[in-house]
Amino acid sequence: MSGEIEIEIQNGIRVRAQKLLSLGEVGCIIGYERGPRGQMRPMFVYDEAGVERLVWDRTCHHNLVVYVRDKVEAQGGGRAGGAPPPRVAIVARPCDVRALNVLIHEGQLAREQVFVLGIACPGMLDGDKVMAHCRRCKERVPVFYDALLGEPPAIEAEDDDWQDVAEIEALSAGERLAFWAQEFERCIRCYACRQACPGCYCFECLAEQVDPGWIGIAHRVPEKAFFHIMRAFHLAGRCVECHACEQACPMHIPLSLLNRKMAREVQELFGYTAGGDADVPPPLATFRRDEELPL
Amino acid sequence: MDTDFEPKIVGFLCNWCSYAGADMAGTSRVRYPANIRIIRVPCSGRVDPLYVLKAFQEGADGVLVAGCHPGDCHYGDGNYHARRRYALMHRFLDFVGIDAGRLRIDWVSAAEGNRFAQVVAELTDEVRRLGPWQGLGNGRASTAQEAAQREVTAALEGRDR
Amino acid sequence: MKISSREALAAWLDALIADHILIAPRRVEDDLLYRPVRDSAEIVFEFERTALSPKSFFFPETEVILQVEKRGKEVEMGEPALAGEQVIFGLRPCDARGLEALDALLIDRPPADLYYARRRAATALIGLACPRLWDGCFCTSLGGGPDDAAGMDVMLYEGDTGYWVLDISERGRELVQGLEGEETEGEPPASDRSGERVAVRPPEEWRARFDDAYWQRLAERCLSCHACTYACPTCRCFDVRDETVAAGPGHIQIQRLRAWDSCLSPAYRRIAGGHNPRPDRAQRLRNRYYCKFCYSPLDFGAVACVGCGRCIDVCPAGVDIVEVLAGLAALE
Amino acid sequence: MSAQENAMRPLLGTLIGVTDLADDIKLFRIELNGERWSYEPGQFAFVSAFGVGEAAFGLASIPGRTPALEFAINRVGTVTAALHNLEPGAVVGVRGPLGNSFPLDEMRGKNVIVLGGGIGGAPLRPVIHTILDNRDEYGHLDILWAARRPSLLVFTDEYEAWRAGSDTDLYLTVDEGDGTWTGNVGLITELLEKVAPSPENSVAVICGPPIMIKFVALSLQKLGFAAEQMVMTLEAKMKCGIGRCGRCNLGEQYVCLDGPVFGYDQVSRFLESFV
Repeated sequence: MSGEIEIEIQNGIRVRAQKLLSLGEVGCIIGYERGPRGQMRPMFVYDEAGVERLVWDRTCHHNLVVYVRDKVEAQGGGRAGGAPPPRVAIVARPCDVRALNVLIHEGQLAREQVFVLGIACPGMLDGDKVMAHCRRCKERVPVFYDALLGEPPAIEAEDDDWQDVAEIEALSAGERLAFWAQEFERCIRCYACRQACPGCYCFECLAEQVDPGWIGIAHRVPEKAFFHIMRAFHLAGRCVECHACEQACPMHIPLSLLNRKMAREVQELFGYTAGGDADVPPPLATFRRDEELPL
Repeated sequence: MDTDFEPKIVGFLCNWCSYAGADMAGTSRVRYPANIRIIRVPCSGRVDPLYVLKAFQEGADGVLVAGCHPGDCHYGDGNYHARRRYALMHRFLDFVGIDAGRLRIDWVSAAEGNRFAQVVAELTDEVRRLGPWQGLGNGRASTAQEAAQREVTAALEGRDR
Repeated sequence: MKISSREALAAWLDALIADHILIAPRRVEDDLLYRPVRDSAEIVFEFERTALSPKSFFFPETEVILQVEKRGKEVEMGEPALAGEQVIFGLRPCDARGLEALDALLIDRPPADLYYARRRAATALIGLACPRLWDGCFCTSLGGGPDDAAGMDVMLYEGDTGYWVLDISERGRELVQGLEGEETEGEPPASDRSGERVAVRPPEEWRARFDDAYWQRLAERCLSCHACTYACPTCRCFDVRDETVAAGPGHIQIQRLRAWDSCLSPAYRRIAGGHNPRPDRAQRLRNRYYCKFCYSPLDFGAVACVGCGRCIDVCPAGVDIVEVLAGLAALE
Repeated sequence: MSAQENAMRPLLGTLIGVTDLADDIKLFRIELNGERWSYEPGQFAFVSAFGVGEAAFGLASIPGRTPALEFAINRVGTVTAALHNLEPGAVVGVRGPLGNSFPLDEMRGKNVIVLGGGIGGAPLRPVIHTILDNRDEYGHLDILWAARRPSLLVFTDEYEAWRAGSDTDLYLTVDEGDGTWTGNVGLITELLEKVAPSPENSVAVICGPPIMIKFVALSLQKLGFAAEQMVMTLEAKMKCGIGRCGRCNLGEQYVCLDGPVFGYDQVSRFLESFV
């Protein structure tokens, strides 16, 4: 059954892409292709001849939103006077679209610059299992799209018992410190997590800032821990839980656990979920005078 | 517990209220633990969580962030932002192993010299109880190889005995 | 030559641990990595390739290159001592060739890099032949091979009846004296050399293609992370900075650190003041390939890629070096 | 261990003098404690501010004239800021001399046009002085000296001595004048085209920001200078100075090993622009 859905979505992408390119509605389609070793990878189509290479299945893990700003920029950015803003099309799952919302809210992108080929998402696969965060996902259809590919699947979302977060919370502070030290020890400071994250778009990351030098150049556990903690904090209320960081990590560090903890606290303290609406400011960009917050 | 342990506390105090509160404590001869190292900042809203983390990175055993009471911010709403930020940061730092007791967010006005002394005393006591902070990375100021090597050496020494 | 059983090999390795730092493929959570081991039972004998190259045992991701202590105007400087003799077990032929590429740059061209050179001198290499090329391997395209013993002190080939032990260097001969085995005639089993092959173009052709739009296209999906450069057995770019370890009145203790850096990083070439001669992702990715396939042959006479395939494994965006080389070769 | 055994180990030196050269630019005079080394105009060295790091600077002193090594340092980054905060008497590290030097021997008998932009003038100072000290051995000397603003002109206290050299002309220009500036205003390329030195038996020596080098070279070509008549010293981010850290490569060449002095014929062969 899964295969049929995938083919339907893939065909939908191709049909739409073909039309968009032939009508000149977008300058570029950001989608997926099958790499030389069979793995799915990001791909950029500029002409109708390339449309046939567009594919989709439930292992297309990359959050392509990370490429959007560059491609819009390459089409001439928003700068061309009077001309309609350049547009790119992007294949996007519900979580990816929420990342677009984050960028739109932050003024990095205008809604009309993207044509969203939204996926009615059946959940992503790791091997032959649906990934845990996808099983919990309640959002099968993106919050906005220009075309919807596939039928909204009737999938009952699993209840989120936050078991993974609770397991860590059940440890003592010392044990938690040791747990993360062990995980971050494997980190090679390659920044793949940051680079794969649509929310990490700073011109200069504090990890590379020299003056002031917040982190230092060493690849040691304290520096690596500092980086990951700060990154999670910078994503507070902004992380859409697409898991692109964890997918990108060559050392298989459970990075999304950090983001999930943050997401839960954001939900609990501020009743907010990231990327739901581009007009609603994220919790750390706003406040309520009368709120009672545990400090 | 290490009875000689004197915690190092870094205090980020807002210029308008809490720093003045500390001043008030001083001029009114209210005693408070000398463990705190004060950094004056314009506003509690200026205290980037980066500063707090950096303080822990550089060896602080505890951190205090203090500003004007909600409603009294010199700049209008800086402390409201700080309140949100640290409500979240507090829980998150605890999750990565920085015991919640090591970080305190509080409001101290310019008139509250006694309260300032009390906040510092409570935090110092709590941190003293928690013991020295091991540092991010659980004291593993090493590369993966160095750490693995140390483990191996320790294990081998154990085996010889 | 002798043939040793797995048990004999394990006993020998356990004995080596007494006076060496033994480094071998070990499982660390989900990854297979070269790591120090305390017991041969931790060693993984059957594997394809480790996630990262063993270069960090010669050129660590971070090392103290100078310790400086300043008291008033008195300054004392020194280099930290070396940890001890190392043995790496289970080195693949490609990784030994990777060390040769690093040797060319860090030892053979004077002045030799003290830190690398002394670790290299203090390390014995025990190779383990690959029975065949794994997915993503292309060593045979670069003059290597799955059973190539070049650069090893000892080379092991797994056969039906045990491991064939070939001692290559004097150091290797001494090492294997303690290894029990049965003397035998004949040749160790040859590995299957079939598999991926790709044409590697000579430097002149690379030069001619420098401005080709190919590089722009290729770099589109590159995320500009450092994964390929850190997994690579021959990448060696580094950064240097001082860190203060302790300070008091009139007294300061400093470490000068050297740490891995990557030419793919936007900050890599950016100078104080902001100017960046290599601001585009495509320029940086291109530099990585040119460094290996064009500049290294021109400077050292050999390509600085050994075909280990790790960069393919770790790339989060699916950039594939074999495809890159094939694509270049196919350009008109 | 000695600096001979470890190329990453600096020698210790003492800061014996710091003088202001221009806005945020100071001249540092450093004497090595004990060991001495000789160097040629154009070479560079790393100076360490212990606790922050080291950075590479062209040697601005005139070999043989003073035992001190001189560096003109602009406060732009962490190392330069730390150096700017030092007082005379401070201990610093010096690692060098590194790189190649200006072909002063080959330049003998020729007219020399020295083109310096901003702090880029620093490594050219020993070239000017070597020519002035051996005036008979070289032809006409034109010095074209530029800065963005008058307050950024370096070595102003030496201009008189330069002008006094026989068969020597000094031309100054600034991109932007100020209330007191009565001299030439305009880019160094405009000045160059005005002065219009003849390429006949001449060699041009250039140092400045990359963008200036690029356009000066174009102007010189317009005046008829061939590639081999242009010599330039380039700057790049460096961490080792010995061809290891990888940062300063321009194609297969390294600014630190194959330079910093390059002929324009070499530069134009680079696979990558240095701008």
